[in-house]
Amino acid sequence: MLAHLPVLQVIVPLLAAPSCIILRRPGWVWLFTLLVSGSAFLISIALLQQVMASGVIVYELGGWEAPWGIEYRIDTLNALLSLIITGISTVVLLAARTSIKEEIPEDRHTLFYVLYLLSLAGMLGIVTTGDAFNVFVFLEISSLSAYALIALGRDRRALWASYQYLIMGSIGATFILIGIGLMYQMTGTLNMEDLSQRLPEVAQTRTVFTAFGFLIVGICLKLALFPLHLWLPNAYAYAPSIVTAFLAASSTKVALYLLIRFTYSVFGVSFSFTTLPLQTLFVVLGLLGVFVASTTAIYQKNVKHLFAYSSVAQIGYMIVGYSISTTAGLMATLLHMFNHALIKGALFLALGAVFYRVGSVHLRDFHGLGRQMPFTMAAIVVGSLSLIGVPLTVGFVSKWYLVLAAVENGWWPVAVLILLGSLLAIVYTWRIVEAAYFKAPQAGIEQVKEAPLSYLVPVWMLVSANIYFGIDTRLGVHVATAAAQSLFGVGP
Amino acid sequence: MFLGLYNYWIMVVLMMIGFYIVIAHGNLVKKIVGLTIFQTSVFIFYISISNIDGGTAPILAEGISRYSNPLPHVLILTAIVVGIATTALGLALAMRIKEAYGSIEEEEIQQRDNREC
Amino acid sequence: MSISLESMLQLCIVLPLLATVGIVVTGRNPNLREAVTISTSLMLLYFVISLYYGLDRGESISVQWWQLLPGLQLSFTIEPLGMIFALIASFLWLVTTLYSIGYMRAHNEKNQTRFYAFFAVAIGSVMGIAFAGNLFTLFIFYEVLTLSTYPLVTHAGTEAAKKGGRIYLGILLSTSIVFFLLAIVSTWFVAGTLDFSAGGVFGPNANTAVVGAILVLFILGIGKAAIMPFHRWLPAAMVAPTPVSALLHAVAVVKAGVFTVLKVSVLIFGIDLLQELPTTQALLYLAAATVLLSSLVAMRQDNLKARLAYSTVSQLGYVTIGALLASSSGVIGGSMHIAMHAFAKITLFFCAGAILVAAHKTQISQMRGLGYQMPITMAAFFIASLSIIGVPPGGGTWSKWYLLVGTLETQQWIIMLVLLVSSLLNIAYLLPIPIRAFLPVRQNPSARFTIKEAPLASLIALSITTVGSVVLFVYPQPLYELASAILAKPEIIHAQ
Amino acid sequence: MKDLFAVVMLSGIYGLLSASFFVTLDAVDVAFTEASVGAGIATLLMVVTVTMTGRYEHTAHHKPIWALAVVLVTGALLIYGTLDMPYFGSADAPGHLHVAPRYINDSMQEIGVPNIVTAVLASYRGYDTLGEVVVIFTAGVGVLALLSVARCPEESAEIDAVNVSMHEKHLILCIVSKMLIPFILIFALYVQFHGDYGPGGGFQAGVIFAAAIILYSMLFGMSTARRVINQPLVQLLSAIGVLIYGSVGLVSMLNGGNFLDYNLLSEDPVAGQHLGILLVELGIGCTVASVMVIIYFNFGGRTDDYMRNGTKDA
Repeated sequence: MLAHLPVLQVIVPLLAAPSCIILRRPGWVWLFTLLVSGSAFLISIALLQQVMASGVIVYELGGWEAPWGIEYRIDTLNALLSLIITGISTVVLLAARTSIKEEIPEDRHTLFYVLYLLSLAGMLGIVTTGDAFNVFVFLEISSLSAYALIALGRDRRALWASYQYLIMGSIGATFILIGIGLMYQMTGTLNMEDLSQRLPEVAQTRTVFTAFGFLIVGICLKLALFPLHLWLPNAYAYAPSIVTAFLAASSTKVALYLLIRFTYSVFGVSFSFTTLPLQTLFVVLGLLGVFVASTTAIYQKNVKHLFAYSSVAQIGYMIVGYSISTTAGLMATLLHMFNHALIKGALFLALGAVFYRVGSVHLRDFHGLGRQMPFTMAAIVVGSLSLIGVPLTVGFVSKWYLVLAAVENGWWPVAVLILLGSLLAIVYTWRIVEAAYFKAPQAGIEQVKEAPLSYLVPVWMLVSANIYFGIDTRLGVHVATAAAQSLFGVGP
Repeated sequence: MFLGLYNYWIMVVLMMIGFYIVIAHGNLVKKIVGLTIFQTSVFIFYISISNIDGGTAPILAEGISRYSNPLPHVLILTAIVVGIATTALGLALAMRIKEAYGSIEEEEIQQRDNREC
Repeated sequence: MSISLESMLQLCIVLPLLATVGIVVTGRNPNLREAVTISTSLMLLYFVISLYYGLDRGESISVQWWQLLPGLQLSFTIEPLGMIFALIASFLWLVTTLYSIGYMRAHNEKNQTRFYAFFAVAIGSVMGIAFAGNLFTLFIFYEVLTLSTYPLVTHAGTEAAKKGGRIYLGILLSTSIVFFLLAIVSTWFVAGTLDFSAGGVFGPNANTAVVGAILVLFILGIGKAAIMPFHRWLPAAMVAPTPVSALLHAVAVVKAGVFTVLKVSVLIFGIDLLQELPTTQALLYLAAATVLLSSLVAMRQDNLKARLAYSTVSQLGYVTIGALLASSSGVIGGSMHIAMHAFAKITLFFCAGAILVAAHKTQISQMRGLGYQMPITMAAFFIASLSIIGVPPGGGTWSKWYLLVGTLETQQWIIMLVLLVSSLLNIAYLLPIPIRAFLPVRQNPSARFTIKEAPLASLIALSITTVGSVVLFVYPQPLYELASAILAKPEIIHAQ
Repeated sequence: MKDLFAVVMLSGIYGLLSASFFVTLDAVDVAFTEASVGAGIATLLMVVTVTMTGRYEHTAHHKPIWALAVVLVTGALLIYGTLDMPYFGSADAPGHLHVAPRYINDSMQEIGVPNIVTAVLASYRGYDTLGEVVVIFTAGVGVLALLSVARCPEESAEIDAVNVSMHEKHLILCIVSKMLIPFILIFALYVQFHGDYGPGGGFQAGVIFAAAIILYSMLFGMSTARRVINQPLVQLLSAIGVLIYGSVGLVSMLNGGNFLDYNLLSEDPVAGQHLGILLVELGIGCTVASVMVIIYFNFGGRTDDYMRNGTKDA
């Protein structure tokens, strides 16, 4: 059975989804979903160990060897990604039962879990497959379910946000489709490994350039890279809290994974970064993203909006590290990917708890929460510190490596800008802290109780993960380094 | 050479028409229509990749040696399904928006939201 | 007690954090809570002193914790400079606790539990800074100190407190993240190590331009040293209750700043390299400017605490100068000045607090004749002022003396001039206060008996510190030995 | 063009045209699908939507300049990309030389299905198809989550009234199509099981099957149709379809092969392939048909409600 782990990883949630329809009873469905996600998590841990121990795992679906059939190809990067996704989803699910009771009508609960599982399966499918077209299919699974999940939000603006996301996402997907088609036309294969061997022959053709361009643009749409980020804030702000926590922690990471996979593995570093001015472009976009988004975040009234914009900024950091295109830079990016998932998961989940009690995440409704919901607010404070990058939190670790990578590459100004960017983070997070601890609660708003345990437990699981991996960084650093090296063709 | 490429160009034009409708038009249903046109054109592009002069439909039969490339067909079968799925979801959203906002024009929806905030 | 010195060293850092837990648990019962605090500080003092004797016996004490990042270990080493800082901090924590018990109760402040808890955390991080074995460890505790003092500064929870806290956190965090962190990263990149080691970590053939730039980053980045233009946080933090100000100005924060400056310049750069760096001179003048300007500003403050704050800024300038003079006497003077200024300044703040509690006066102009109602306080104030100015019987005499010698050694005539002038300025802005306090009062005598002396606990505390600064004058030997050991005994300082 | 109805109709025509174009390009299966979907279902759904959202587009004064710019840039890039493409229809294009030949030459021995497309779809790239089915399923669930309405009896009675009257109006139409529906169903089954030999397969079959039911519900009214086919059952079917597909994979896994390795479904690999494909196609058909029905019913139901409420409000 161990040999089947790669595919089980994906099909367990994939097939669990329809089974939920048969189960029907929301309570059972929740438990079932939790179990499924948990087992997926265990599988991903096992896979990670396997990969670290014995290198790349290949699994031929239908027993047809690639490139004729579809193969799953798992190296350290894939394993890391699926670890992040499954881990976050499991923790978030713990709170789901409580949360959606408030936010989603009763008759939709089962459907909610079905969609949740589908989107989980879709993401896992993307990060494990080694076939370009298969990526597209699973991309659609995850996107479609994501649209539906977002649209379940209570506010009617959720519908509009979801619609915009749908249009943007579909355009992105179609672009990717075009890119894949062009690549196929020039190489006659869809398998990534195979592509990476056959592309160099035709690398100088204009068609391949076009294919590359379309892929990048399409992926960046999904990634919400700075100029293309407009769909993200509303989608995060009006989706149900659980969905926000899950997507914010995972979906953009998946897009980033695709970007890394295609540029580094399929097209190859030399093509991606030397024959095109991609490096400069991405550094500029990344830094612009950091500053514009952070500044926008400062002026947000809705805290979910605020953190959504900060997500865009964090993507900027990752892109900067990515475009340094050294092992160190890539490693910093992967590390930040992992850490940011923890940070944003914790923050958005805590916001969910606030929403559960207060019924709003508007900044003015945070007044006095410091006393009323001490544990939740403490979680938000720790999360914010981690976001800023204070020592003993994960945020510091990734920032350290990011700056180090920039300095090693001789990009002093970039290093300075990265650090300046985190100052903006201080500003926007501290607005929340001050609102919660220094403002008296508004008149006419009754006292609220501390969030229920079903919320506090997962929130603090994530928060303590923030601290733990900030203090004991071996795992994260080790894996990220291994993954980065493997992408540069050194080591496993 | 142009003879060899012209119908690619036609497809490009078709795609761009669809693409234009998607991003330029304010009406939600029209956007979806644009999207379908965009995607369908991409499908045509794929299929024309697969075509071979003198080839026949890829269904094995006696005395035929030249078949057009089946792989893109398969891909497009999948892609069409994805397309209809997206369309259905998009339209459903449009309906809900109509219910919630009483309109499916981008500007009006934006205005209503701004008034809320 | 038979505890190995290593475990004592670790206890010094862990103990206050444990105390925090204890304080939070016993928060319901003030007496118990303060008992916990006092006993902890006593134990801490005991440990530090026994460590001091260990160091005196010439044992090298160091502890390795786990690796935070590959190659970057949390490690602690005891060396004389750190020992000076640790001694001061642990001793003054005890005293401050005494004082604040009196103060907080007399002032019946809110959230005293939170106050004592974060106070303990702050001390813990101070110990971490004092004994840090490498720059990385130091930086981490430096940040922890900043964050743990933020709730203390904003203790009042008022709008003013919020503003003050903003400036405090804003300046300290931004300088440390942008400049200090960058400096550390570049050091790590250039030198390949962050361990403190005698004579510096940069090899002989280090590019002086780059290293000079790094020095600038360090001096600007260590915002706690309050070198202009990054001194604004100190006056801003005046919104805090007086014991906190005492903690900030005498014990923990600013001392951590100048201590870091000294440590970096001696053990990262090494004084020999420091002399060659192109930027040292400029920074020296910057420090000098800080000394003069802040003294001038201090003269124009009528609010007592504000005046003391600016005087602190200028006094910190002294230490930085001592470090940047890059001569043995300069370093000795600087490190001694940490101690001297600590005792003197904490006394002054205690007095200010006592006046506030007893007489509810904050403005200097109102303190005319106060000396008759609060003789002890005012006397203490007078002696402490002398120490700051640097005349007998104040301990400050010695430190300033060595600083002057340092300027002589390095022929920094301008700096020498600055030191002398600023001493005059000190006289100008400090002495008038006690003098006016002892002037005969003309207005209605009824006021006289309304005001009593400050609460007993506070009085004890401030007299202890006063005595302390006098003792340091008559018996500076141990301190001097420690200070001179900083450069003399490198084999203790070698880092793992 | 402001009349959305016309717009929708035109897009439907575009679908038909492209379908016929596919035929000329020898892509019969695709043509079949496109005709049934692009021209059929999609248009139908759009029409339903338009009936609800209003037929005429308001004169929206958007500024299409930037959009035009984006489009032109993209188009230019694409044109630029075509310049190095192998010519249209050239047999030696790399696309035809690497992977495809094996499908054409060996599929007969390996799978024993004349329709190569079916072979590739269901076996070589069977996993993609599983994904495809899940996509459809997702769409179904999504639509349910968005539109499903719990209705109470007296409302449906009300609709009946409407429908019955309509029923009487178009008597002939009803009779004719009543006769038609069984044939459509049979045709669907034919397509379902003949997919191995000629064009067709689970997907097309599913759509046609759904079309029959939709036709029925059009004639005899949403609620009548609902009484004939109850929603939960359909939802169950849609799930079961996916599960059939998945379990085929799991079984082959239990038999010691990889996921979806049909060879191990029976002693003789080719027979195994046959069996596998048959089952898989069944799953596809099941899911597709039921999802189509779900989507249509919910669209229709939602529209009815909206209309009725609208009239009530008015």
